[in-house]
Amino acid sequence: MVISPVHYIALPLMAAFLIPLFGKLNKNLVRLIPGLVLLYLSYISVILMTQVITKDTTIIEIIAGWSPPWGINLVFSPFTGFLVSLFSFLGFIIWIYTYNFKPEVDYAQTQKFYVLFMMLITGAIGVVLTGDIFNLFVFLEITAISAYSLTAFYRERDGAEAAFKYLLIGSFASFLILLAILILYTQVGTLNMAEIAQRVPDMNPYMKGVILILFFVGFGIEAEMFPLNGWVPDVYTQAPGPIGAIFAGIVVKAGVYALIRIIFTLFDVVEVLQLLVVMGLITMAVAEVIAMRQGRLKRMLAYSSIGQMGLVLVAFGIGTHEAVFAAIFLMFNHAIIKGMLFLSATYLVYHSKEKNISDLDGIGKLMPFTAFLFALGSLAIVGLPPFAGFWSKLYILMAAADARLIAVIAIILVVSVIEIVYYFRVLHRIYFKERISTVEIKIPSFNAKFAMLILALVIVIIGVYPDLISGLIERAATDLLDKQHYIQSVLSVGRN
Amino acid sequence: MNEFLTISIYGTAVALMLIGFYAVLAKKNLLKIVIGLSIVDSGLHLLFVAIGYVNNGTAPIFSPEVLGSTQAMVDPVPQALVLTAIVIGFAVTAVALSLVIRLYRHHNTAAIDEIKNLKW
Amino acid sequence: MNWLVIPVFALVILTIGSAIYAVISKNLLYAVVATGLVSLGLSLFFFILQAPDVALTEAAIGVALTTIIFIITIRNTTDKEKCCDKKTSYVEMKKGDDK
Amino acid sequence: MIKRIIVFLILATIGYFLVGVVSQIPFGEDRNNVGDYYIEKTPTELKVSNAVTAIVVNYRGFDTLGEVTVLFLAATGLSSIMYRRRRKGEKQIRAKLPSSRIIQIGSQILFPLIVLLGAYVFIHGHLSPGGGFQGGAIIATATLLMLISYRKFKVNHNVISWIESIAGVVFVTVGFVGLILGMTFLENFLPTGELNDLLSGGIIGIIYVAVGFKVASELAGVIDTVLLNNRPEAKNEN
Amino acid sequence: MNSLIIILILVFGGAIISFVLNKFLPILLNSFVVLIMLAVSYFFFSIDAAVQLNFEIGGFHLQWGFTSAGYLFGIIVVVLGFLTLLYSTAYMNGKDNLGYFYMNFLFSIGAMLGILMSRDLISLFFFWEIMTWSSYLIVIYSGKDVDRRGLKYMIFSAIGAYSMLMAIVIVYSFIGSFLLEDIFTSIYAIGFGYQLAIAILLMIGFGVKTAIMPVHVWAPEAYAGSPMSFTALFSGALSKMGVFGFALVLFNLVSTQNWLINEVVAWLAAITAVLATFYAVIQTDAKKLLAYSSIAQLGYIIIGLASGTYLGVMAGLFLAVLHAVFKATLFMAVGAVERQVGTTDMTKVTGLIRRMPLTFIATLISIITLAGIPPLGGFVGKWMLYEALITSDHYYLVIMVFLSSTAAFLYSYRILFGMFLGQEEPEYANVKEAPLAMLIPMLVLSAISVFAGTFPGFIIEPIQKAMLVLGFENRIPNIEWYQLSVLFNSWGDKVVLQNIMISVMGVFLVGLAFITIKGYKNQRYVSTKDISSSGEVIQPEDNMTFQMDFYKPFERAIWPLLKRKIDDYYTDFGKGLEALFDFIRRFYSGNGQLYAIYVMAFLVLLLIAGTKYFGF
Repeated sequence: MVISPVHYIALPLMAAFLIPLFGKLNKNLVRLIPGLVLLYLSYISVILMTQVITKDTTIIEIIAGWSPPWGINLVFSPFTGFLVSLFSFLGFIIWIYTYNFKPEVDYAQTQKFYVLFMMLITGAIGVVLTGDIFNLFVFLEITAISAYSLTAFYRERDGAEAAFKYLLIGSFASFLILLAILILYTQVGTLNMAEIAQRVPDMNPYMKGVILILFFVGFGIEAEMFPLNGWVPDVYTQAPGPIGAIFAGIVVKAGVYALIRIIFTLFDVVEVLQLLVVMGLITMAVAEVIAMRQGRLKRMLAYSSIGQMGLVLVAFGIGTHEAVFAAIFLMFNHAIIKGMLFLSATYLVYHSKEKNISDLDGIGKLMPFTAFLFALGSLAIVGLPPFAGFWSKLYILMAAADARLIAVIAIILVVSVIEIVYYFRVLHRIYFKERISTVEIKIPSFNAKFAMLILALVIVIIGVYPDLISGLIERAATDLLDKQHYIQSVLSVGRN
Repeated sequence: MNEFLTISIYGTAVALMLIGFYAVLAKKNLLKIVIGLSIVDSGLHLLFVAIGYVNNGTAPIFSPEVLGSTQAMVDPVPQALVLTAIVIGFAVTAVALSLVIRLYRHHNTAAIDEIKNLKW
Repeated sequence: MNWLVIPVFALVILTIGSAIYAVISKNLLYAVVATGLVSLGLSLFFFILQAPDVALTEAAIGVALTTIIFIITIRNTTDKEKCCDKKTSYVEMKKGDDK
Repeated sequence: MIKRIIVFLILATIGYFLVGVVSQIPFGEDRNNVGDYYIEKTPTELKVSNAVTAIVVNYRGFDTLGEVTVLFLAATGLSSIMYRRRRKGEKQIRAKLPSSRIIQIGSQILFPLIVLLGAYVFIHGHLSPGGGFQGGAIIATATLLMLISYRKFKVNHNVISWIESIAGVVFVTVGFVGLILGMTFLENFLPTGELNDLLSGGIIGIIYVAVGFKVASELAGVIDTVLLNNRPEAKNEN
Repeated sequence: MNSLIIILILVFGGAIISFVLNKFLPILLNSFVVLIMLAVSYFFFSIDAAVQLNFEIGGFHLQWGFTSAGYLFGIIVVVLGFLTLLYSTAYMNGKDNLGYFYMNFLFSIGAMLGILMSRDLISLFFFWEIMTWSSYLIVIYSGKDVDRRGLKYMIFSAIGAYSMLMAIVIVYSFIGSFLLEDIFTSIYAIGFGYQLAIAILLMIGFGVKTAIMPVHVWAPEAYAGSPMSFTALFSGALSKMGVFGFALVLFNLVSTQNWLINEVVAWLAAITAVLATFYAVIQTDAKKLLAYSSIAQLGYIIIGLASGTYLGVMAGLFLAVLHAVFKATLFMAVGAVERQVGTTDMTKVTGLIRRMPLTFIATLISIITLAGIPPLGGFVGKWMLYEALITSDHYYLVIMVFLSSTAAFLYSYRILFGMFLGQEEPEYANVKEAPLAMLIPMLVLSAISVFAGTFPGFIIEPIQKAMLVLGFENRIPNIEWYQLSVLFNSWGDKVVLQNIMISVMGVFLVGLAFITIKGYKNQRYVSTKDISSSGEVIQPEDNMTFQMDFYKPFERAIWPLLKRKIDDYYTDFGKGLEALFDFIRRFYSGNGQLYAIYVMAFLVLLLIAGTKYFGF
C-alpha cells in the first residue's frame, strides 16, 4: 500500500477502534499499540517530508475520489508536514514516557486513557492536515472532546472543574467557528479552503469582517489568546502530567496553526496582523506577570506557556518572512522544551497533593537526573545560550527590529527578565534549599528518563547547531506565506 | 408569505441563540448552563438548515416521482453539515452532563460560582 | 400557500416560548422537558424546510436521547435550581468523615 | 446585578450584529455553490437517491468518519469520567425509574418493532430519509426503553464493545480497500447498481449500516453508563 | 586545526570532563584542571595575531580572532585564570562538589576568552551569556541567601544582557551584518537617535559587569559571597570584560560629535568611585571592603577611558592591567586568611603578621600598588590619570578622583592594619601560614606588580598595540621593556618617569630599612587582653581590637551620603511590582462563567471596533 498522508488519520482511528478488542487478547497490547502507531506515523512523516523537501512539491491527498472543490482533501505541504512530523515525534516520545506512568491505574481506565491519548494527537494532526474548513472543525471537536475527558481523568484532583471550564469555553469556540463557517458558506458557497481563499477577495467587506472576527475569537480560544485563556492554567494543572505536555506541545500548536491558516491563507485583511501583534503582546505580558506570582509548579508552567504562545502570535503578527520563520522556530522550540519541562515537573511533584513549588526544596539532591533536566529546560526556555530557546528569541527580535518595532523588542525583553526571575526562583529552591516537606519522592521509571533525555538532547543539539532544522523551517515559512501556490496546488488536482 | 417565513425562521434562530447565551452567561446553575448550550446549538442548526432552503424546492431525495420533474431542490450540503453538528453537539452535551454529575458529587453544589478551587 | 402561516406561527411561539421557559423555570425537570419541546419544534421546522434527514436526527437524538440523559443527570444531582447552601461543601464533608 | 447588566449589553450587541448579518443572507434563493454539483452528480454517477446520504457518506465521508469518532470518544470519555473503582461486594443499582406492569409489557412489545424500524431506517439510508445516525439513535432508544422498564435488564458491555469495534473497523477498512485498489481513501469500488434500488450506491450501504451499528452501540453504551453510575456516592469517595 | 578552536575545545571539554571527574579522588581533579589551564595558556601564547576563523551558523557569518586589544585582556585572563586555579586547588580543598565548581570556573574562563576572540556581536553575546550563567552558578555556590544574592546578580546580568541584545538586533537591522568592522565602519551612516540608543544600550550591558553606578548593587554581595579563589578572577578578569566592551563602544561606536556620552559616563564612573570608596571605608569585613574597593577602582578605569585622550586611555588600560594583578592578590590573601583563621571580620582578626608573613608581604605590596604610593605601578597609573584629566580640562573629575583615592588610603590602611598588624590575640597563636599552592600565586602576582611598577614599559608596550585598535596612533616610538616609559603630556614636554621612580624607591627603601633596624630592638608583643595596656581590668569577651570604632568621625562625616542606599530603591520598586502583579492575577477568578463573559465581551469589542477597523 502506498504511503500517503491519509494514514495519519486512518491508522490511529483503526487502532482506536481495535484497542478494546486487543485488550481482550492481552492487556499490554492496549498500552503498546498507540506507541506502534505513533512510531509508524513518525516513520512515514520522515519519508513524506523527504519527498516534499527534495521534490519541492506539495502532496495533496484526495478523499473519496472527488477532486478538491467538491471532496475533502488533505494538504501535506512543507509547513503542515513540519508540524505533523513534530506532533507525531513528540507524541511518540510522550508515549514512551507514559508507558508505565501510573501503574496503579487499573485496566479499564488505562484502555480509555490510551484511546483518548492517541485521538488527542490524531485530532491535532487532522486539524493541521485537512484542507476543508468544516473538516477542520470536526477534527477540532475530536481534539476537544478527548481533551475534556482526559482533563477529568483523575478523580482525586479538581479535574472535573477544569474540564467543565474548558468545555464551556470550548463550546463557545466551536459555536463561533461554526457560525463563521455558516456565514462563509452563504457568501462563497464552498467549504474548500483553497477555493475560499480564491473567492474571499471579492466578498462583501462587512461579511468578511464579521467572519474574520468570529474565526479570530473562535480559534483565539484554542490558541490561548489573552482574554480567552481562562481555562488554560486549570486544564494544564489538573490533567495528567504527560497530557499537560501534549496540551502545551501539540494541541495549542494546532490551534495556533488554525488561526494562522485563517489569517494568512484564507483572508486578505492585513490590519488583523496588527491586532495579532497587540493581542500577542498583551497575552505574553499578562501571562508572564502572573506566572511570576504563582505558588504552584504546574500552574507556573501553564502561564509561562501561555506567554510563549503570545510571543508566537507576536512573531506571526509581524508577518515578514523572517518573522514567520522565527515564529515557526519558536513553535518547535516551545513544543520540545515545554514538553520536557512538563514531563520532568510531573515527576518532581509526583506525590505532592498541592503541587506547591515549596515541595521542591532541596529535591536536586534526591532526584538529580530529573532536577537537572528541569534546570536545563528552564535555562533553555528563558532563552539563554547555548540552548535552543536562544535562537528563536534572537530571530524574533531581529524580525521585530527589521520591522522597526523597537517598543515590541523592549516589551519582549522586559518580559524575558521576569521569566528569568521566576524560573530561577524555582531552581534556587530545587538546589539550594534544605528539604523540609515530607512529601516522598518518586524516581522516574527508565523509559520516562529515556524520553526526557531524548528531548534534552534535542534541545542542546539545536542550541549548539540550529542549522539542523532551520532549513526545514525556512521552507515551511516560505510555504506558509505563498498563498497562490497553496491555491494552485490544491485546485489543480485532477479537476473532473 | 416568503417574508413571513424568512422573519419567523431567522427570528427563531437568532432568538434561540440569544436565549441560550443568556442562560449560559447569566444562570448560575450548571444544568441551566448546559441547557443553554444545547439551545444555542439548536438555534445554530436551524440557521444552518435555513440557509440551505430554496423557495418551494423539494427535499434532496431523488424518489422516482421527483426524477422527472425539473423542480428545484434545497441545498443538501447544509443538511449534511447539520447532521454532523447535531451528533457532535450531543456528544459534547453528554460529556458536559457527566462532568456536572461529578462536580455535584464533589462539591455538593450545582452553582458555578461556588466551584472555584482553581483560581489565579 | 397561506395554510402554512398558522402552523409556522404556532411553531415559532412554541419553540421560543418553551426555550424561554426552559431558561427561567426554577424546576430543572420542567426546564429539561421544555428543552425537549424546543428540539421537537426544531425538528418540525426542519420538516417544513424540506430537510427530512435532519428532522429525523433531531427527533431521535435531540428529543429523545438528550432529554433522557438530562433527566438521568437530574436524578443523579438535584432538580432545584437553587440548591445546596455553601456550608455543606466538599471540604467540610471530608472533615466530617475524618472523625 | 452589574454582571447581569453587562450580560444584557453583550447580548444586545451580539443580537444586533447577528440580525445585521442574517438580514444580508437572502432567504430561500438558489445560490450556485457546491450543492448544485452534488445534486447533479448524485443520481448520475453515484446512483444514490438521497443526496444528503450521498454527501454524508461519500463526498464528505471523511467528516462522517470523524463524527463517528467523536461519538466513540464521547462514549469512551464518558465512561472514563464516570468510572469508579468498585469496592468488593458492591452491586450496581440502577435508578428507581417508574416501571409499572403496563410499561413493561408495552416495552416488551415495542422493543422489537423499534429495533426493526431502526434497522430499516439505516438499511434504506441511501433511498429514503434517514440513515445510520437516525437508525442507530432509534435502536438506542429501544434499549433505553428496556433499560428503564426492566431493572434486571443488563446491556452486555462485551457485546457492545465488540459491535462498536467491528463496525468502526469495517468503516475504516472499506476506506482502506479503496486505497489498496489504487484509488483514494473511501472511494467507491463497488458497482453502483441502479437508482432507487436497495443494492445501489456501492459502498454507501455498507458504510451506513456500519455507522448505524456503531452509533446504536455507542449511544446505548452512553445511556447505560450514565444510568449505572447514579448511586449517590459515599462521602469519602475521592 | 585552528588554535582558537583548540583553546575553546580544551576549556569547555575540560569543564565537562572535570564535572564528570567529580566522582573520583580530588587530587586527580585538581591536577587535571591545572594541566588543562597550562595547555590553554601554551596555545594562547603561541597564537599569532593573524589567526582568524570564519564560519556560518544560524545563517549568520561569524568571525573569530584576537585583536591586539583582545589579546591584552586575554593575557590577563589566561595568567589570572591559571594562577587562581592553582590557588583554588588548595583553597577549595575539602569542599564538596568540586566538579561543579571547576566546571563553572573553566566555563567562565573559556567564555571570557571567547568574548575576547569574537569579532562579531552575536558570538560576543553568546559567550557573554555563558560567562554570566557560569559565574552566577559559582556566585550561588555557597548556597547561603541565594534568593537575594544570586537573584540580584542574575536580574542585573539579565537586564544588561538583554539591553545588549536589543542593541545588537537594532544594529543588525540597520547594517545587516554582525561583524564588528562592518559595524564600526558604517555605524555613522544610520540616524543619530538610533546611534545614541545603540551606544547607551550597549553601555548598560557592559556597565552591569563593570558595576558602574546605577547598576552596581549586585557587585558587593556577589564578590564577597563567592569563593575567594573565584572572586580573584571575578574582580580581576571578569569585570575587565566590561572594560573591554566600554573601550569598544566608546572609541568605535560613539561618534566624536556626541562627546556628551563620554562626559556622562565619566561622571557616573567618578560618582561610583567616590561612593564605593566611602562604603569600602566603613566596612568591617575584609571581603566586603575589597569588593567595594574594586568597584571604585573600576570607576577609575572607566574615567580614564571616558576622558578620551591618549594619555587617559593609556592610564585606564594600565590601571586595568594593574588592578587585575593586585586586586587578585588581595582577594587571594583575604582568602588565605579566611581559610587559615576561619573569618575575615577585621574586628576579630588581628596581628597575623608573624603567623602569615608571606601573605602579609603580598598584601603589603598590593596595598601599596592599590593606594598608588610610589614606587609601585599604582602611582604611575594614577599619575597618568591625573595628568590626562587635567590636560583635558576635567578639573571636577580630578577633584573626585583625588577625593576617592585619598579615601582609599584609609581603607587600605585599615585592611593592612586590621588583619596583620596590631596586637596578637591568643586564640590565633597557632595559625599556620597558608599552604604553598596558595602562596605561590600571591607571590607571583605581587612580583608582577612590583616589576610592572618599576618597569612600566613592560605593560605600556602591549597597551600601545591595543590602543592602535581603539584608534590611537602610537605616540611613543618603540620601547623595550627595560626602558622606563617616556610619556608626552599635552604640552608636549617629555616626562621621564625614570628619575621619579628611582629617587622615590631609594627614599622608600632607606626609610624601610631604618624603621626595621630601629624598631627591631626593645619591642614586645602584647595581646589586646593585656592588663598592662591600661588601668582597668579587661574581660576576655570585650573586644579591644583596633578595628572597633575605626574612623568613627569619618563615618559620621560621610553619613548623609550613605544613609539611603540605591539598593533600597530597587527593593521598593520590586515590592511595588509584585503588588501590581498580584492585582493582575485577580483577572483569573476561578469562575468559569466569568471566563465565558470575557469571551463574549472580547467578541463584542472586536465587532464594535471592527466597524471602523476593517472599514465596514
